[in-house]
Amino acid sequence: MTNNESREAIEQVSSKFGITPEDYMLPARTEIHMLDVNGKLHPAGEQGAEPGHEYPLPSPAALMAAYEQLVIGRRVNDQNSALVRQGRMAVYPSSHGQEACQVAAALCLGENDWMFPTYRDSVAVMAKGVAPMEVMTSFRGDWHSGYDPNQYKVSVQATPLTTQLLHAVGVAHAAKLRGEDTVVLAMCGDGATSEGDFHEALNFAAVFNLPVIFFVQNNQYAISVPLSQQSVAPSLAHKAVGYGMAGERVDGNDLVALLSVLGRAVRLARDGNGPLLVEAHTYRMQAHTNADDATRYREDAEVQAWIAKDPLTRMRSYLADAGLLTEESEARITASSEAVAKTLRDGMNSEETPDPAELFAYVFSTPTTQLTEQAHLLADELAREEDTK
Amino acid sequence: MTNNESREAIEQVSSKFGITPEDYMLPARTEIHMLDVNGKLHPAGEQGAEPGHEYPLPSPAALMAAYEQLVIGRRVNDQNSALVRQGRMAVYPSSHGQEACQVAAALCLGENDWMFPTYRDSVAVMAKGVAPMEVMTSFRGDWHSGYDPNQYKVSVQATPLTTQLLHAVGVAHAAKLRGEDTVVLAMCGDGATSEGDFHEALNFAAVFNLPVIFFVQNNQYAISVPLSQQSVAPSLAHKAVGYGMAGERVDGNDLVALLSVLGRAVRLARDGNGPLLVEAHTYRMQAHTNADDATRYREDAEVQAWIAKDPLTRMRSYLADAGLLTEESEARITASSEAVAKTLRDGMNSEETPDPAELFAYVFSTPTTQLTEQAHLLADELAREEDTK
Amino acid sequence: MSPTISTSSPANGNVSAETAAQAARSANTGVQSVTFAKALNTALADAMELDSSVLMFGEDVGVLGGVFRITDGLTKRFGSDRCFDTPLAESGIVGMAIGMAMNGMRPVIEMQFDAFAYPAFEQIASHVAKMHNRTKGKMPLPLVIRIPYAGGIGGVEHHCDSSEAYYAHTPGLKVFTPATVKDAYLMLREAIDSPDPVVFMEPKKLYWTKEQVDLGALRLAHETAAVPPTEGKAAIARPGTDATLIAYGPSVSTALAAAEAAALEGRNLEVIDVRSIVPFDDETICASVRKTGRAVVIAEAPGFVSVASEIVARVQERCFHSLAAPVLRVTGFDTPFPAPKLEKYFLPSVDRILDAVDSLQWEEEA
Amino acid sequence: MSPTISTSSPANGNVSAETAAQAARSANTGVQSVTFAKALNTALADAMELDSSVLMFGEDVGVLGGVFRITDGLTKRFGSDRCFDTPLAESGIVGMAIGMAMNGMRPVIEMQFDAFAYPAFEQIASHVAKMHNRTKGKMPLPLVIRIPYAGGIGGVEHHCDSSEAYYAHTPGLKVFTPATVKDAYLMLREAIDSPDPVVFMEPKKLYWTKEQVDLGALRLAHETAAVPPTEGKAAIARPGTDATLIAYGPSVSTALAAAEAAALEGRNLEVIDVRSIVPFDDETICASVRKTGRAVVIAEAPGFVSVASEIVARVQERCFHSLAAPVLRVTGFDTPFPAPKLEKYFLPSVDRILDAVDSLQWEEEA
Ligand SMILES: Cc1ncc(C[n+]2csc(CCOP(=O)(O)OP(=O)(O)O)c2C)c(N)n1
Ligand SMILES: Cc1ncc(C[n+]2csc(CCOP(=O)(O)OP(=O)(O)O)c2C)c(N)n1
Ligand SMILES: [Mg+2]
Ligand SMILES: [Mg+2]
Repeated sequence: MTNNESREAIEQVSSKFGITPEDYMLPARTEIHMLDVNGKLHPAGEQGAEPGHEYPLPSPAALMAAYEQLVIGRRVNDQNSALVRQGRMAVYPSSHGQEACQVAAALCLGENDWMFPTYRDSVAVMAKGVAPMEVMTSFRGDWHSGYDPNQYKVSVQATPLTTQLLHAVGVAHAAKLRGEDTVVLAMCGDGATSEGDFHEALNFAAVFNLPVIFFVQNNQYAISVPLSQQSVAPSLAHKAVGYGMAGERVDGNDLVALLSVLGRAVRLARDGNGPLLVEAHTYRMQAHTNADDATRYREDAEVQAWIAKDPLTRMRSYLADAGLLTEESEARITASSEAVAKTLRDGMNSEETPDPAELFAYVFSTPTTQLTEQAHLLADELAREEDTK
Repeated sequence: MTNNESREAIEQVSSKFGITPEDYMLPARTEIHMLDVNGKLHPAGEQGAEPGHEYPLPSPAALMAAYEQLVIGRRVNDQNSALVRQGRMAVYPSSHGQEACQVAAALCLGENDWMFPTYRDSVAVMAKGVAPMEVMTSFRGDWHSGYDPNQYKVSVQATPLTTQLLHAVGVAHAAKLRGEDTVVLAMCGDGATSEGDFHEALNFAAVFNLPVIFFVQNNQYAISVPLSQQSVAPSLAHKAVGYGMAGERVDGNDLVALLSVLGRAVRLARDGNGPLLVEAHTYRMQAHTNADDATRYREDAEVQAWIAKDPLTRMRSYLADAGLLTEESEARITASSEAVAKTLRDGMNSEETPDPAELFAYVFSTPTTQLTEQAHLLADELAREEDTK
Repeated sequence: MSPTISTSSPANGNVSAETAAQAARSANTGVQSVTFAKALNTALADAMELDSSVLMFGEDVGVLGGVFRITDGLTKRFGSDRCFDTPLAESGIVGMAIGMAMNGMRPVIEMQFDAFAYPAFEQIASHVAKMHNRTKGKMPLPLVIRIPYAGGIGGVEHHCDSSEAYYAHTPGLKVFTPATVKDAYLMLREAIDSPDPVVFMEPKKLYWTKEQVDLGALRLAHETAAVPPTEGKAAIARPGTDATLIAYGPSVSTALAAAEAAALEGRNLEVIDVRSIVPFDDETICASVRKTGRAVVIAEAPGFVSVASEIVARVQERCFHSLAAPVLRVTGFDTPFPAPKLEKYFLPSVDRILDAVDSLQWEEEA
Repeated sequence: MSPTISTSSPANGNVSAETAAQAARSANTGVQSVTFAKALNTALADAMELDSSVLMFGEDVGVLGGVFRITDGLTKRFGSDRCFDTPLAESGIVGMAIGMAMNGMRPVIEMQFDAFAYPAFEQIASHVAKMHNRTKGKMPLPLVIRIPYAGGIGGVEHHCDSSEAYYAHTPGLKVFTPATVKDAYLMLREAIDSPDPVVFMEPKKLYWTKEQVDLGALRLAHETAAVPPTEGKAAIARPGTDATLIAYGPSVSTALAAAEAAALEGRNLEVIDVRSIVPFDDETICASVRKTGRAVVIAEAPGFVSVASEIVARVQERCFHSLAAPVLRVTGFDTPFPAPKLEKYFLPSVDRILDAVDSLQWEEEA
């Protein structure tokens, strides 16, 4: 029976760690953090870890690969925001400030693992390998989604909040039924945790003991609504115990901690220990989207305070201090981020526009008689317009 | 700010009890139980209570009043099941075995407090004062609901699972905004906790710090689906911490414990400490409804094992041993339960049938032109039928 | 739960599954009295036997076999990986089915009753209907949402809604509704085979109706494509000449009864069973109306902004010059579905249909 | 949150509220250029000022004033007990509103965009629509669900649905949709006053349109009942004689533009603004069609099983003998709402309306 499998998994893993199942499921007393705001490693005893919640330092190679993506991610965010300001892109929900979460989400996964991103997670989507211009299709307003989810194992960037968590559960369930060891990482924001689908997704994943990591980027706001009006739980990670799964919270601006926490979560999930909930504390540095005016609901001082915690400067200091980041590697990384930015700019210049006939082409696998009639109506109109030109 | 109020309330109450907020919110290590299966009081140290989760014994008068309702409740359940078997009632979801929960839910509330019951909670509805025949309207198939929710402060018996918890939140919110000290008790089953509305209702109640008791009768089954396939959480009460509210679990066949746990919950809620979640462990002794065949999914042995825990015999033994229940009082109580049963039987005999014109009368406060036309069509048909008779 | 899923098709050499399959096949051989429910159950079993990616899940569909027993025996035969109960959450069921379809499965899910599909409405309208289109066909969603619907069984509130309009109005969903035992089998097989998502509306009052049917022969016919597809094809349930009754699902039998009654009065009515609401068969329906010149559309759902409205609108747009009278509707009233004792007044009845037919301005012919 | 709610009506003697009210009133005095958004905002403020049981809540409607700023300033003026943000959960918002309405309040709630009301569909269809009926009128639900809807703003997926059919098909819901600044004010006031639940559909492309309006005078007219009710009343947006264009919400302006263009070609079209979809004004609409003999129904939603279908069906049922041609529809296609760059092809256009009018078989007149 499914349920026994879930229960046993939790009991086994917690006894392996020498703690009670409840202690395993409840998050560690404080968030996990490894780098301080200056990029210095916290002493081991002050990283938030505790028995059963232990986190090793990732390898230098993993840290360097992640740093490269972090730099690219920041560049992508700022390039896209600029393109929007210039009116060359329709809309872009920036993850500026959240890039450490974005990068860790992509890099913790293996090639056959799936990711379920939201509108804000373009950087994660690219970090998992989706070609930048395919991501831009929707932000340019050409079509709702521009890449093949199957090719990249990256689902469409979800707009209806939280709905995608259930799709993630289904993908994991299908894989498990076929005996595949696919792990699925499903992303959502702090606001999205209030939707009913959040509850249903976590419960389904737990009951069917599925390898799904629910990764909440708690960036403190849902558009204008601060976390404190979204939830009064001790933390969002505390929700896990109510489903019989483990929850953990982590400094979302600390790429080292994120890689460690998500990396362990993926390993646990892949080993059959069921789903996990990871809450990352971060901050949305810019407005919700270009259409939003954040000055209406938050003080600039609050934003300024988060600049000090910027994930990029912390990581750069750490890597430089550790002797991992050299002038050459920094230059190489900058160059690769500029190359991505150029791809984005160039892509926006191409004048390709969508073909109106495509309106009818993909509603079903084969257009119905009704749709074919409607396609003819439109084609006819367009032909007459051409004629009168 | 709402949220601060919620946080402060939890901090205050937990510090009053001398425990951490987290310990206050997490349920006591075991369920609260006062009577053993033979109706003997557990020693104080073995009632499940622990610091911050302490439960006093209710007064003799309260226990006797509750016992009377318990006897009536059982009689109502069995009378209605008989009426269904005789084909005199269309459907009846019996709460046989769950009567202690039913009675405690009604009796813990004050006159101005509201109750939000489900289809299975007819006994609770009657115990809160709704006239038996008004409850029967829907089970007879006459109309969807037969009583005035405002008159009794009892909402309609909800069929779409879990939806009513949100209505309960709204009623509490409205009362709070007007400065009234109304407490609202919202009922649902174990299966219903899986619905998204459960999550949304608990979260709204917590964020707005509303006096709502969420009372889950965990009767082990949702139709054929056992609890173990519904949730793998340590308990349903553990869900509370994920909303920042307190959860507790209680023996649902132990009327003494139920009165104590729910009574305290109502007091805490009324005093501004926010919502609470109470999970009662009980058992649905009969099939889901008369349309269900429980032998398809559970062993008779399992059912038999629960007979030993019957809430009625336990309570009767306890009261008799305590010298509270005498032969006279038992006779009086039996008589009053027979009187209710007679009311139900008589009511079913009355041949009153609903007026078809009422189909159109209550869709809106005033029928629209369209509805009036349709009413005429039907009236005309019926008149012609009369003519041809 | 076993880590791998074993196809139970005989080719796979799974002995006990093979035996079960053979037993099932021989039990279904020959013309027999078969219920609508049994036809659906057999369609599910046949599809699951043929294709290990076909899964069945929902509330109480496992050991219990569903509250209407449509999934009876499937868990026993195919294992609890192939037919299983979920936690009680409809949005969860549909959402998980979406993910499974994204990852190679062909889920069939049951919503316990019509009104209990509403919690899943966002998943259905915003994802089931749109995933294929949103990804330009790269992410098709072959899944079937089975919904027992409509009244006629004395059900209580929320158990008798005719909710097909909500789905039919949502581009990207196919909407099928069988009215005969044979169609129950064939249309469900077609729905499961469809590369597109299908909302499969099962008229619950028909579950216990019977017909003489050879399910084994139907299976063979379906699998060898020896029967014409029902998708997008209405059926002429009764040929006639004087007027056309257009109905679907639970209303087809009422329409047929009305036609029988009219025949006694000398009027020869054609009855069309729409079957496939999306895609819609304009051809068959318009051919009939052009022939008869008169039409009444019959459906249980409240008439306002309903499938019946659409049929009226299409028929008058396309057949205007053939019409001797307006196209009329006999539908449920624009009220919530009533309590059991009142449903007989609400539902389209033979008399109400005959009244509508009578008012199709015959006098002008004379 | 303060434990008691203070009515901010001047009678109550709340000085600062009184001042704010006076300031608001004097700012609204006289004919001015007023946006549709401002008219809605003022309607909310006026209703809240008059009746302390009127509450406004939803996502981002508090400090931010809503993503469209329709609730701008309400929290500041009436306090965060009267206008406030909720956690992000639409079913929760509607469900809590139901409970509030059960307990003496008149909640007005905002769904942020059309497609984001779908998670609340069960609460809307199974409770908002049915509570009054279920309790034989003992538990009326005076609440308003405001839904910004439809396209024309280059919005991305899920932000442009025309979802009115779902609500209009559900008995027990009133469905209003204003198309002018004046109606935005009056109809929202009427919706809030209604003892029945109203789904109030706001065409988001109109939010920034302007008209010369005296909001103070409108308030007075509404509160002294000096204006005729809009509920169940269509408006003749443009009188004409040759054919009737029937439109609502975002399509009224397109219909008017088409009528202007047709006038240049010598055809005098009448344009009807439906305004109140439920209840529906058969009288005004049928009177027009009987007069003109021709009609085209225009709406943005996909045409299949839509409000447009209903209008066509009703008009042909009621005006059959006055019709010189079938009643035609110009609607959105039966596809999901497209990405921004394609929406111009999807939306009913002046040309498409003129094409439809041209095909109303004028030749037969000659
Ligand atoms: C079901 C649904 N309701 C409302 C919206 C509108 N909306 C888009 S983003 C957003 C806030 C989301 O906040 P959060 O989950 O914290 O994510 P963030 O934007 O901060 O990354 C809202 C309300 C939506 N997209 N889907
Ligand atoms: C939204 C919804 N989905 C499905 C159903 C059908 N249904 C009625 S009762 C029930 C089981 C409920 O189980 P539980 O919540 O444990 O309550 P119990 O019946 O055991 O008291 C189901 C699935 C429903 N009423 N509402
Ligand atoms: Mg956020
Ligand atoms: Mg139960």
